[in-house]
Amino acid sequence: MTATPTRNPGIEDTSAGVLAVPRRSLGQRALSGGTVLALVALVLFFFAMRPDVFLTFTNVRNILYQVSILAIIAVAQTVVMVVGDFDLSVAATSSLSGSVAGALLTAGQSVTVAVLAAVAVGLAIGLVNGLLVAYLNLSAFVATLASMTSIVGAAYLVTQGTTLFNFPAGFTQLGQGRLLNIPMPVYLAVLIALVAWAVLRFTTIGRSWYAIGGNVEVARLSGISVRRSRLLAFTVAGLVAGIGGILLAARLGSSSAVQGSDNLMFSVAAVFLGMTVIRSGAANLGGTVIGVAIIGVMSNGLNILGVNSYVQQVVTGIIIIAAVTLSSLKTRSR
Amino acid sequence: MTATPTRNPGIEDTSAGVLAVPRRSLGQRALSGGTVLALVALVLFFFAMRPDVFLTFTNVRNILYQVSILAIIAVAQTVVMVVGDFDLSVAATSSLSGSVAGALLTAGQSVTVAVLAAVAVGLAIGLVNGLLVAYLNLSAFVATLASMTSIVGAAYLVTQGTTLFNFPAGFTQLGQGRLLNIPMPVYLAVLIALVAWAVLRFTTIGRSWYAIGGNVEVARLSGISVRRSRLLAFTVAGLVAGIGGILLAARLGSSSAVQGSDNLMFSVAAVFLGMTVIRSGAANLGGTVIGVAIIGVMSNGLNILGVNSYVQQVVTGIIIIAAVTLSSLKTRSR
Amino acid sequence: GCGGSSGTDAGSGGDGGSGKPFKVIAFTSGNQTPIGAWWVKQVQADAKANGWDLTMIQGDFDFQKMNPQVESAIGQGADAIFDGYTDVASISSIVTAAKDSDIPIFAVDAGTEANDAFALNVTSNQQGIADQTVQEISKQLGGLQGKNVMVIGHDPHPGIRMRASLAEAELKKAGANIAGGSIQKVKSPATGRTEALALVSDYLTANPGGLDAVWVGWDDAALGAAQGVSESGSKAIVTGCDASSEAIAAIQSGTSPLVATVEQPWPSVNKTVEDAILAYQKDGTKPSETFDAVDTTLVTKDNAASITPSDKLGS
Amino acid sequence: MTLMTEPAEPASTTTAAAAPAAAAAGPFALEARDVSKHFDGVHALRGAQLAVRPGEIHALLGENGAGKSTLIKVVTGVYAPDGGTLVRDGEEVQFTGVRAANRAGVVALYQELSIIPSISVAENVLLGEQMPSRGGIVSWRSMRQRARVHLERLNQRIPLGMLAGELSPVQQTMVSVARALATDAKVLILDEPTASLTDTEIRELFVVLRSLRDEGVAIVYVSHRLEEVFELCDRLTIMRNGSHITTRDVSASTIDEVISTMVGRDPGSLYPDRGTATEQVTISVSDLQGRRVKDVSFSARAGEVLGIGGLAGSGRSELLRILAGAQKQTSGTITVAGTTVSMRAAVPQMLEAGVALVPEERRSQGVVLGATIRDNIALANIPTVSSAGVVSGARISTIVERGMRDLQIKAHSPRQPVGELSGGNQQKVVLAKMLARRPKVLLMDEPTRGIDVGTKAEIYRLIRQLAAGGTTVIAVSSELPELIGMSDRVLIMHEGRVSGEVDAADADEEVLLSYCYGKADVR
Ligand SMILES: Nc1ncnc2c1ncn2[C@@H]1O[C@H](COP(=O)(O)OP(=O)(O)OP(=O)(O)O)[C@@H](O)[C@H]1O
Ligand SMILES: Nc1ncnc2c1ncn2[C@@H]1O[C@H](COP(=O)(O)OP(=O)(O)OP(=O)(O)O)[C@@H](O)[C@H]1O
Ligand SMILES: O[C@@H]1[C@H](O)[C@H](O)CO[C@H]1O
Ligand SMILES: [Mg+2]
Ligand SMILES: [Mg+2]
Repeated sequence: MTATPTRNPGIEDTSAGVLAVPRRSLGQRALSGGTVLALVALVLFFFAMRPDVFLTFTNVRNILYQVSILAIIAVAQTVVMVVGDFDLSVAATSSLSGSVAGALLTAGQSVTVAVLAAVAVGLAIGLVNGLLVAYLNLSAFVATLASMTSIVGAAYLVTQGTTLFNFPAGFTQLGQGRLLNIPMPVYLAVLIALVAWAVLRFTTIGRSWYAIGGNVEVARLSGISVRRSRLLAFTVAGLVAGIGGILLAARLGSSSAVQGSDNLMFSVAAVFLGMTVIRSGAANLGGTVIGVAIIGVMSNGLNILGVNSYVQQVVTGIIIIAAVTLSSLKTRSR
Repeated sequence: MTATPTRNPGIEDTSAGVLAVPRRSLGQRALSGGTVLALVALVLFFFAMRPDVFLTFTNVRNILYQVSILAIIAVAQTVVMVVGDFDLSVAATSSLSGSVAGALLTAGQSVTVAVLAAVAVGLAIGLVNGLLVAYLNLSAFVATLASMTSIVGAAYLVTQGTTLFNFPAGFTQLGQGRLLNIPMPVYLAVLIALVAWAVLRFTTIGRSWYAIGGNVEVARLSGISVRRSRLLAFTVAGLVAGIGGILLAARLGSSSAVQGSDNLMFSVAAVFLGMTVIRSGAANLGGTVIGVAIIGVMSNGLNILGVNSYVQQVVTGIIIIAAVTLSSLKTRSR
Repeated sequence: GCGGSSGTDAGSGGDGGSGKPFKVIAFTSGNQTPIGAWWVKQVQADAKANGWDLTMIQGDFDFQKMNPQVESAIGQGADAIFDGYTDVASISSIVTAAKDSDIPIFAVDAGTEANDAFALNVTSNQQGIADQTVQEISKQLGGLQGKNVMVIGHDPHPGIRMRASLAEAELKKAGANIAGGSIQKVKSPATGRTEALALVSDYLTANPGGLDAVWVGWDDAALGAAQGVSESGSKAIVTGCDASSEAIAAIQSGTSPLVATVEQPWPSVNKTVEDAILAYQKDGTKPSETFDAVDTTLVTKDNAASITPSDKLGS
Repeated sequence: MTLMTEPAEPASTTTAAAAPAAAAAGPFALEARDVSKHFDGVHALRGAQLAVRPGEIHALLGENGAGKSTLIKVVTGVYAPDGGTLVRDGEEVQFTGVRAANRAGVVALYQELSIIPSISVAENVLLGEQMPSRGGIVSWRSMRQRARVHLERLNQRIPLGMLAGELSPVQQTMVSVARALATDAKVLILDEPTASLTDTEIRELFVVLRSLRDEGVAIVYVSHRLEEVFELCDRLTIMRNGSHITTRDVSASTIDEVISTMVGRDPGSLYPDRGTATEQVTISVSDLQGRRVKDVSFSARAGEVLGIGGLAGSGRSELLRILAGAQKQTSGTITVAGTTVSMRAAVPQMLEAGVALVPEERRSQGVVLGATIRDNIALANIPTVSSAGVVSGARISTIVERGMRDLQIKAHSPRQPVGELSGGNQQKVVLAKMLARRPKVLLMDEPTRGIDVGTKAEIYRLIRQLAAGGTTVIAVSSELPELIGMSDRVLIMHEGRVSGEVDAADADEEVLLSYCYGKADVR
């Protein structure tokens, strides 16, 4: 689309154009870690409030357990956002994958079959999203908004609107089992994040994603297969979201059509928080992990302080704004 | 921000960047009305299926009534998207405004006070969003995602999580009264859309919004006060969303924190559908109205056909994709 | 008579002379919940048996979409309106339209208190639910004095909201401490299970051994709370409400902290309301009481096997 | 038949027998025969031809809009041609995309498209297939090594880990040149690589291009700077209106002849006669400070054309941006027509005061590419075409019609998107937009960058006309002949300060150059 505005809903580029390269002083460099500072500040604050609880092994494990599935979904979102797109269907995909796994288990299929089928569902959805965006040139926003709608509908059909449960231990162990007293999803989240980080950093496809996210046109004219790469990014996101959905079902021992729907907003927020961590302002895995940590620490900390959940919600928004503002100060210029 | 990726999560610019201006043949020009065709096709289809019902006065009025508030929220979204931003908080703002009106009415305040306060709430939220985006340079996506979170929390606080109802007739008439057998919200939606259309088309601020949406840097160097204009766009969006929320409360005779929350997704979908209507691919009011109509016709038609609601949801996503694909064919190029 | 819009006195609801079938508009906002889905099917079947001309409108909790549909159906005339599980607060505009057209609304579980919106609203007895669950907790803990009990509610649902505050009051009266000082609120039903899980886990981390029981307003969240309790290694017990099959299975397992839930007799409630509609169809009589709250059954390990789960109602 | 001058190995440093003259007889490395391409009614190419031999530098010339860039995109697979054939080393080929062309050894550096701002310099140099990898795994180490080699070849010492977006415009261009050089292309096409380079970098580039030529690479070189063409190239092809006009040896041509062939008429003298400035000072600046600009003071009079020169990064653009209100000054005063403007004045206030800027980067700062000519011109004139906040369509039409007529903007209609116009016409749109504000002081940053000689001459004439009408024109240029030719007086900047001032009438390039390097008066 040529006539598309070159501006960027979603990413600010307010006042500085090609020429106004921001100078960076030492002080400003420090601030570019603003998001990290925000995380540290949150940790210190909650630690100061409840030194006896907040940084104990149990509570840290708690936080990790609580954010592990969000972290996986956020990895999926990061990959797509590196390419400069969005995937609004990640949470829905994870629900559908979890529902499919649940339905197959309920129908007496083996854990292996259920898991493989659920992974395949995630992959297929990612592929469809990728085709819509990369080959039919739909805006990622519209395409994944629409597919999200359909996917939720499909999940209702699969679960018949109920909550499926009573899964074999072989399945629920994936979400509830422990190794060295740490729950499995934590390991899996770390593993998936590490793999994604390595792929983004060290593989040609990862670097192509970054190039495309930086400027599609230059990437294309440099001989990068833009379509194939974008297709792959969405496919990977679908796959990873599917895995997240399986783990969520295993973790809760149940699956339903709307389970984990808040992972969409939180995953986007985490990636955005993470984008402020690095200089280029691009989506990046390290940043996403920090974003996820901020969200996890905030919600756990507020729970521990016993803050009313409505007030918590108000505060959550304010903290996100504060964190991003803190780190965006560095790029302010007239 | 120089190092910001120039690509645009949310708005496709898939194959044609700065250089690749798409070729346009006559056939393709006709297709540029693809979204309109999709609407016509939907209408014809439902009419063919239920000729006795679909195009009756009652049903058309019904559709109009059903989409009137969505149309108002979509106007708010259009204004912000013209500037090249997003407002994820529109639906939440409307809920909060409606909740504030409801709470004041419940507390025995007059209709005037309640309405004015609710309008002021919408305005204030828009102002805050605008300040965050235009003056603190936050990405619109993050800023409004965060403010949405806080606003919903505030709405829960205002309503104490319940559904408020039992409003005086003077208030509910705003939403339920009729003139010439047509409900008030329909008139108000038409009025608001017309005013917004005129503002976008004929006023200096409207032109400035389009200029900024086209290219901020060019706009700024052309003497447009980018910050003030963006601030104003968000403020207007907040105000309009607030009005939408009041009407929704009046229309339903109740208000709650999550009332009308699906207006967010649908408003974005409507604007995106509308963007495919015109050549430049920019957000535009005429297009938005068509987008809203597609959504309204689709949901009413599927209901009339008695399609199972899960299946409806699946079909809705597919129809949105089909509509956008149809019209995006025009911009495909190698 | 063929409905208020034609000006006929609705009091003569009987289908005596006109020969037209009795027209009923039924609606529910909760058709995506298992109980809502059951109700839709049940009413459709019963309508067929009763020879009603039924218009069924389903709303997915989207009142902006549902209300105009119901109202426009009302505009086209009907003899009676049948509300399934949709709270009076959310249907003010429907109530107004029905009043204007002089068509009575009969309702299943559409509000926790008597009001003049309905010719009849039958729901379950929230006080009873609170009594049964709190007593069960008391029984299992050997008294409530000084015990720490968390109460988890969900304000948007009037039933849950009411039973949660009744339970809280009762617990306090019996000398229990309310963990966290007041009712803990789950925000979204979609994420109720994870929210409750985090609430309980985090509370137990901050206050190790700080819970003797968790009272939860509905089963989905109760299952999350139970998971939080067991993962934290706490000995606390959990109660829920709704008698979902998953909750019943947990109770039967004997290994879950979930020890009790409550069955609400929806099939009989629905039957009562349909009977009232039939009576109105026959000769225009309306029920003398507009509100009834029926008794519920506490489900524990002892009787769990004999209870039909609420999500398996039609099957 | 493709054997003869095919260079041995890409990496080889053999000085093949391919001296320019020897190459003159060989077969073609790449041929485009009778290519046509149209865009929605615009016939960008009809009967275009291009044939380059290994071991030659072949200039592709033509006015703005002649079709050079389009032809380049056709031969590199970006566009599928409507008709015609491509022949690579004697074999007919069809490229399905850039990748296919690159694999066949045909690589282009496209016009005005350079880098990916959010990734590192090293990656920008080795983007795409060049990225060193094994089994899909990238080797960062060899990437840095190779990127360093390619940049050093251009004498560029740029930290490889820096984000390309943080480089100066010149450095960004050099990075993209390095990328084109990194491809081991057999046919290397450069579309206006020097448009935003200064002399030093141009020298470096030429050295490399010559050595590639000597290795047997076929090079296609597009530029509007004809001096360069005559210095560098062996043969040239001239296009006009999408068609091939002529191909011949450079040694058998003269600049004047080339110009008249390009334009299809006699362009007349490039620079119009100077005028006489009045005594009335329109703008004066004292002790201006910015990020890079230091202690700048000067004044300019009505009817005067003040040229500003300097090396890349010397602060010229920043000075203009400050004067236009587009960037903050940290201290100093600006007086326009006798009134001192506020330190806080931004673009709207400066426009109001009578100062207008035609910025440096046309496509990102000058025009909204997706918007129509009409909307672009209206942009800067919103306050003057509206009353009580309501815009008058009629008044817009008036200024648009006047602007398109006065500047002779070539387009089907005012409703044509600016992105579809050639560079020169885009620049005229920017001018039209600003001139409609009737500025007292017109600031122009590199006003003829990427613009053909014919249009250049038009722009110089326009500048003179404006000056004759009492406007003060302050123009930044990196081309010394242009600076001297178009100005009445020239200021040279060095590291943010004014390092010299000369009367253009008796300026000489050497003196200006020494000021550019910060040397005191050499005379
Ligand atoms: N994508 C496109 N869509 C429509 N018209 C185009 C497109 N690209 C080029 N044109 C038109 O084709 C003609 C040739 O343009 P081209 O860019 O090839 O010229 P050029 O010789 O490279 O000019 P310049 O020296 O200004 O770069 C011009 O009339 C231009 O407006
Ligand atoms: N090496 C650099 N590092 C960071 N920013 C730079 C650098 N060089 C230039 N810039 C920025 O680019 C802008 C243009 O710089 P300046 O005004 O000095 O350029 P100029 O003299 O017009 O030269 P040119 O535009 O040809 O590069 C300024 O805003 C400046 O901050
Ligand atoms: O109160 C009831 C039950 O708790 C169940 O959730 C179904 O609908 C509600 O109204
Ligand atoms: Mg060109
Ligand atoms: Mg410059």
